[in-house]
Amino acid sequence: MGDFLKRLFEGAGGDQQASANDVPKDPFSTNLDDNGKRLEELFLFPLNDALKFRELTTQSGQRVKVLFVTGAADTDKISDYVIKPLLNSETEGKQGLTDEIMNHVLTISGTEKISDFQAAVLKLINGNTVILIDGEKEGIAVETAGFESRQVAEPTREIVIKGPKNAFVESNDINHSLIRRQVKDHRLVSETAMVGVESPQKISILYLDHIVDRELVKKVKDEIDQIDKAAILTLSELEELLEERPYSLIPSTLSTERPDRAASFLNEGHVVLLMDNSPDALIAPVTFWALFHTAEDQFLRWAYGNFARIIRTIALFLALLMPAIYVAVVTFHPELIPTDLLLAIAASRERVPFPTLLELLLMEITFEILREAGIRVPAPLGSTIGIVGALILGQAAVQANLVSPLLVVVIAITGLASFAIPDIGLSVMTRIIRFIFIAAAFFMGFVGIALAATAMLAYAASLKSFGVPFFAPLSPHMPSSRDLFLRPILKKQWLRPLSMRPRDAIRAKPKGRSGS
Amino acid sequence: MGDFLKRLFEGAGGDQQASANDVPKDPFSTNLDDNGKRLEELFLFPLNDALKFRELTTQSGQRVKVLFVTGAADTDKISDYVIKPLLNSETEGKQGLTDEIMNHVLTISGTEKISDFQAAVLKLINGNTVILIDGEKEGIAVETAGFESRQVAEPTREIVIKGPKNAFVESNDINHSLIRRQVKDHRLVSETAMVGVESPQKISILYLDHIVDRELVKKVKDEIDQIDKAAILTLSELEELLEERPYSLIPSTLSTERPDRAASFLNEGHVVLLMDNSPDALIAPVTFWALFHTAEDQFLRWAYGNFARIIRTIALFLALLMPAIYVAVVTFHPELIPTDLLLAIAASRERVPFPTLLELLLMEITFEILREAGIRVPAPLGSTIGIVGALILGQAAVQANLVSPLLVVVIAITGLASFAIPDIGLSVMTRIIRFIFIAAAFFMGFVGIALAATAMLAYAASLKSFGVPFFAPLSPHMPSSRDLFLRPILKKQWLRPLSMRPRDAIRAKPKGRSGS
Amino acid sequence: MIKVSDGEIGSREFFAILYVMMAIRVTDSTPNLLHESGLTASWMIPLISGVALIGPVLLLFRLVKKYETGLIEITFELTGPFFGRLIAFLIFLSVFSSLSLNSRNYADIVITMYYPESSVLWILAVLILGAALYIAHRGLEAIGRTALLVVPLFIVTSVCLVFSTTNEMNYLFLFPIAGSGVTEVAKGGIGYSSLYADVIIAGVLASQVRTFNAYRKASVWGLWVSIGKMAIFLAVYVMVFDFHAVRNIAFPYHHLTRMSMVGTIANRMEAVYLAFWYAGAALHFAAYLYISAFLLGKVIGYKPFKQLLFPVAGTAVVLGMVPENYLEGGPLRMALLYSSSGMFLLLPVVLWGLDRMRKREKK
Amino acid sequence: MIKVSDGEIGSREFFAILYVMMAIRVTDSTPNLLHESGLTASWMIPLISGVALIGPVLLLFRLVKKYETGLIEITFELTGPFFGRLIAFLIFLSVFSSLSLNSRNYADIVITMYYPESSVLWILAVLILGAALYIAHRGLEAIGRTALLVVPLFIVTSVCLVFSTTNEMNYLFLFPIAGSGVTEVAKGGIGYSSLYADVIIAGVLASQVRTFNAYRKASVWGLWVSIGKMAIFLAVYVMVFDFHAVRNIAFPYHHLTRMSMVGTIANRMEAVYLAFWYAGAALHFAAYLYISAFLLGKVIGYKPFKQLLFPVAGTAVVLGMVPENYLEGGPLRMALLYSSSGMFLLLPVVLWGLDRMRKREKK
Repeated sequence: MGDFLKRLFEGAGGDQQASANDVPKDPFSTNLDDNGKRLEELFLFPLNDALKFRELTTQSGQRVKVLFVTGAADTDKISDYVIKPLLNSETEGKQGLTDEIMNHVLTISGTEKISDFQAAVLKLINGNTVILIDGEKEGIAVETAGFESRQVAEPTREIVIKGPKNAFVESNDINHSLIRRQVKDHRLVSETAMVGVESPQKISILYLDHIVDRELVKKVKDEIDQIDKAAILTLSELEELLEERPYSLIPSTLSTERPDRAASFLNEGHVVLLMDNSPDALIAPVTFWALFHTAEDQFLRWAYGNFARIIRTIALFLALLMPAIYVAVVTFHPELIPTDLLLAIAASRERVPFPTLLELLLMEITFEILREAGIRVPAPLGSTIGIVGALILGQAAVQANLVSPLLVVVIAITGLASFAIPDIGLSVMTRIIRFIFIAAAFFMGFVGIALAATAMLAYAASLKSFGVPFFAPLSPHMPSSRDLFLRPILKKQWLRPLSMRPRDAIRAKPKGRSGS
Repeated sequence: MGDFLKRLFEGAGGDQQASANDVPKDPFSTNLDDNGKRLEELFLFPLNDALKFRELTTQSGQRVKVLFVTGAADTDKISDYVIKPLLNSETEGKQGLTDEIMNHVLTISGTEKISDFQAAVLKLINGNTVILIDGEKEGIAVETAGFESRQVAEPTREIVIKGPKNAFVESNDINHSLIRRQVKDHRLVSETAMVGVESPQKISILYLDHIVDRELVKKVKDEIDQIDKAAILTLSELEELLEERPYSLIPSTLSTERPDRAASFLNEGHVVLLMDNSPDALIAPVTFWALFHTAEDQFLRWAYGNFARIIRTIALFLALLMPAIYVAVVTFHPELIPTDLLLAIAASRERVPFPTLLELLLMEITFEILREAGIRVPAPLGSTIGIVGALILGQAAVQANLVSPLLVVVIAITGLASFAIPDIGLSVMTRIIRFIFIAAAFFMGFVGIALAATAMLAYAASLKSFGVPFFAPLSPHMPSSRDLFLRPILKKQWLRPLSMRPRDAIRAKPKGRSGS
Repeated sequence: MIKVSDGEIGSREFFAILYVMMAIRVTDSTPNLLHESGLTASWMIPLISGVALIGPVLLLFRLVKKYETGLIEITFELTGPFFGRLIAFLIFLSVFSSLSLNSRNYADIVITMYYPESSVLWILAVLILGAALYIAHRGLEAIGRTALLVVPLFIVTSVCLVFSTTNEMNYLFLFPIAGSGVTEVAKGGIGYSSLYADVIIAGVLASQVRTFNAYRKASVWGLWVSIGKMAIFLAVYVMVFDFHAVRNIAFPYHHLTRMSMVGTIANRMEAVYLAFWYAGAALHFAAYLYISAFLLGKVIGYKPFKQLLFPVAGTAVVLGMVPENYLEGGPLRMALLYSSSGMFLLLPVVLWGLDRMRKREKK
Repeated sequence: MIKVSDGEIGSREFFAILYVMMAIRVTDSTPNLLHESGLTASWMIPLISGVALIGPVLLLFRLVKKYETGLIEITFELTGPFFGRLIAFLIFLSVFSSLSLNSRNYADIVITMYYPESSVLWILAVLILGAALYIAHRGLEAIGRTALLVVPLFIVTSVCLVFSTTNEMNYLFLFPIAGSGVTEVAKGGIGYSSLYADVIIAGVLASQVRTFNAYRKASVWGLWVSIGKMAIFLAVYVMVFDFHAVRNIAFPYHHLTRMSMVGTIANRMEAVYLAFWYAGAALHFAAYLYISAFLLGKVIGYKPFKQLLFPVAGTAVVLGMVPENYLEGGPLRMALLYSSSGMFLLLPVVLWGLDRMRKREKK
């Protein structure tokens, strides 16, 4: 803390360039060259070759400067819609030349008047073109942003067999478009906020105004306002900064790369955040169900989707508890196992020199390395991983008397089950909590598991993400479409949005509701 | 050396065409045809059909030549923004015709005045169009570069599950744009330097002016200036030429294919180099942490990211030391192993005819071949590798009494662990150093490992990459965001750039700092 | 539809809290007390207790509806600060002594039945109250929500247990139907009605329930489900073990779990029941701990009562450890139950009377 | 934020260098010397040494602060070139002889404890001084940074060792608390204070530390951490082995590592401790080697003193091999320690006195 204060004060005394937010809000002068020079200084010209400018004279002899940042602006657009019309324009040297050019000359769709350097810098770094006119105190910002971006492609994380197959990309505009295509509703609000003290980035906050809980939107916006960081590059950073409990294992936002999923969250009253550079949308708040469900559940028939959910529920429990139960049973409750199996286990464990816990941890850590290796390894080496993995988790390790065969099976099932958990967050959480359960089982057997599970459940149940309880609407119970562990058929999932609006006059009396 | 001198002198005395840098800086003459002829000669016309030119006459009868290089320039742009306006222009034969055309006629965004042949050649080979006007001593270079390039695609080497998914491509402009999209800061300086004596290529040096240590930028620029090579085609060549210790195992630059990673390095005060034709960015300086961290660590939640880091740290140690420890334990310190396991090892080793070291080296080398084969083999044959690999590293080898099963497991875990190391450089380094440790362990057991480790650590710790120590900011300790083995939450990673600026007035006094 | 939580608890959560407070009694030594006094007719005792509670509970509902607040606030309002504090203190004593005795009792059960090494007694008591402390510390919402998540599991477990032991039952063991005689049974029913006084105690939380209707609904359901479960299990114990044996079985529930068979898959399933039971116990103690601290806060006029959780839990562990073994605790429990029964049956009546008097005075 | 290094060392690195210079003494035969003179109260000796060093160290700080340079430069400044060289040579002798004796001692330890084949003695001595030579050759920054990377590991190892042997300890062995008597202990404390004279020797590097504050902070921490570690280990040795036995144990640290147990996983962990200890020894010698060469360079007025590293290391190996066995080295070490103690305690005092005189002359 002292360190921080020290840095703060020492830093305050420094003599340095202003960040974009600190660029003085000085108004433009009427002298075109002064304005140009000032902007050049702000962009560190000539050291920095990013700022380009083109001077031109209109037909009527008016001097005009067109400024833009390479890489940020689309030069074709500038040539076609800015320079060409300007060169051909015949403006008379009268008052309101800026308006004249904006309204009469430019053939581009987005134009805006700016009058100070801060606005000019912000516009320029966001890819706009700034037009400065000699003798005028105002300039024009033209929307010519032309950042390079990937094409819309298929999702890589949330894969479905059946259903829409486009994913968000790194461009905020394209992502907006993908969502608008899904939610054709005029009440889909898209607000813009800026984050990042030094290098501000735009964030879009989307919600359906007639469905969302206003308080939720307020909470999200408040959180965003409180962020105080120099530069935020991606949505994941924003995710962590929005987080109420950054150290907790349970996330309070969810990121999805599927526009259809984002749209369905919007329809359920969630808030969606979009940001440039991030091929995903941030959903707030998050509930357990959002983490547990996949996009595909809704695309498949009722029975198929629910079958998948049941399998997934089993997988979740196996991934969480399987090794802990193994430890508890072997150490404290051997009576649970049929005698034949018990004898087999004892025989196989006889030759293993390590205690059960160590054996288990060895295997678990190896498995985690295997998983990490699988992600990091370049694609061509993928097949090698398979061989190596099979050795450790297979016959060789058993023959070397390092592990007992039963344990190999336990670890394999656990690992497999954790792969079946859809969300990365939920999956990593499961893997970390598994170690807690193993420790609890090692110390107290089933009693330990039960106490740890209850405490963790209480923790999760008491969590709120932006005010919404983690297990809502199951616990606390709220009227909902009942899309929880299993999903009802779509006809029954219809819940009239009005009836839920907390700001709805009729239902607003808190004591008047049944509350059940 | 002698060779070099010979070439140097021969080159100087030789009778050959001048390279682009050696084209005489002769000014243009006022005669359009002379200028045209001269340029034709420089481009070996008519032998070489690369240089195209188009002669035209404006409405007012002014003769103009438009020159460009096929493949380098975009002909559509030339037609639209150069030839069409020129044909329609009505210029009066007055003074400053060049300015007139530049400011009044051309509708393209980037124009520049040139006045000698060297500039003209450089502009032409970089895809610009040169406009020569009869009677004028100056020409105009117009930015019409239209090199073909790949679309922005997903990264193949630094794969993340969550986070931005665009990668650099071979076009410098697109790469610039990708970085500008991430770092929206007007103080992002992009300087241009030329390398290659014969065929100069542009290199962009990017840094954030308010964060970077000026001395670092100076060092990098000095290194680039000292490069003396005929032609540099890719960034990897530049990487080796910039290298201070080309024979060392430890790199002094890092290349990344992810714009978001490059951006976050920029924000930490590194310098980023971009070059045409290279789908990656070169980061200088590099520290151990840059090699050890992955992009994903920051995208995941605090707990998840650190979980991955812990696993990766374990993997790094396993990959480095596992075989060496095996050799040391089996040869010198059998008392470390539980008696049961010891007996099992002895029993399994009984039938293996080779000494431990040879057995280990056999397996290690086989594994390295497997890895190399895995990369080189064409994709359709990938599955074959799997089968073959499983034979050698598996049951078959054990049954043939070539290796003991425990060793197979040791090698497999080591191999697996080395796959989990994110950076290629770090991974190869680990694999090579592993052999040193095996040798040390074979000769002196743990004492050998300890001495080798200390010496190597001292070597790594004393290294500097562009003046920055390899383990900074851990050792030497510097104020930092503490993102080392584990990362703190983002809120705590906030380090005001001001406070770190070595050129900051208050902090500049070297004796005034606590230095701790 | 997602919405921001208002911090109050709904009827299902309140029902779940009442369930974990009362229904878990079938698993400890309570059935022994009832068997002792009701013999083969012990299963009627809870039903009679329920009948005895109808009056007081209805009066309590009236009061809560009228004053729109919790039991303690009503008491303070009607009896003045001194008697209010006294009554709150008496309720606290009853809740706290039950907490303390039971925490020891439950640790004893685990040791007797599962881990026959007495050295872990302290650890077990500390662990369970530690878990309860943590849950209680997360607040009433956390208790309610967690209970709501696990209560369905408990109900399923109970049903499984009953079904998996049907083979061992003999309904003839239930006769003579009147057991120790109608008078005895009725006396027992009224005397042990404080076993279900939790429904009145939980009235102190009424102001934190979202609506009065939710409170009433949850109380009624909580009461009859708990009573029903107790009645069924009492009958099952007698049917399985016969009532002569059951009197000598310290913890019939846990002996019953040992008889639970799931085909030929596993020899004995008791460890699974143990886990669920212990999870339930943690929640049970969490609710008790929360109410104890809440009451103590009211008695000493200390608003941030959550800070009292830790001292209360600590004292409970220490006091629970005082008896040499769990048998010493038995008579204590019986005395406690009888004396508190009277109090809880009378409290709503008295309060209602005071309320009537007041109304008349006003006129 | 990345920045270019300025070539100086910070307080943490300097602390790490002091730690590897001093703290490793607990692992060689130093404890035997102290046990011999302090008996059961040997753990007090380092503390007394520390007290004895307070004065000289403070005076040294004053001088360093005033002259803003290293100890040798100050000596040259105050005593003139001849005496300056003489003093530098005396310090060099003390450092070099310690280097030479210890390199043999450490090789002996490895052979006695781990590789009982005496043929590798030469190899070991050459190897460890070779590694130290390499590290020292990379410069003071390399020593400091490497030490900073590994010192946390050494501290963790030490703590692990102490904790893993707690079962074997008997605190009664520490009595009689006064050991060989107060006078004896105090005499020993002052006599052996040169064990921590490294803190004064390291003053020759003061000019290479970034700031005076960093130098002072690192010196103070380095001194007390090393002294604390020695005191704790001396007490642990006595508690584990009893002092009668400990006098006959040549290398108590290594016997202690043989007793370290980590549950049932591994029989004996000594090889792991061996590795860490040897890594520490290599750094220890690297620091000593660097300082020796630095001092020798000052004595003979040879600027590129790094070229002296190799001859110094070679001579150290050869001289270390002269005694037949490590027991012969013992009396030599004791004589060395006693004589150098006097020198190091007096040096700062003398320098300070000269400084005062000068000041007065100027007036």
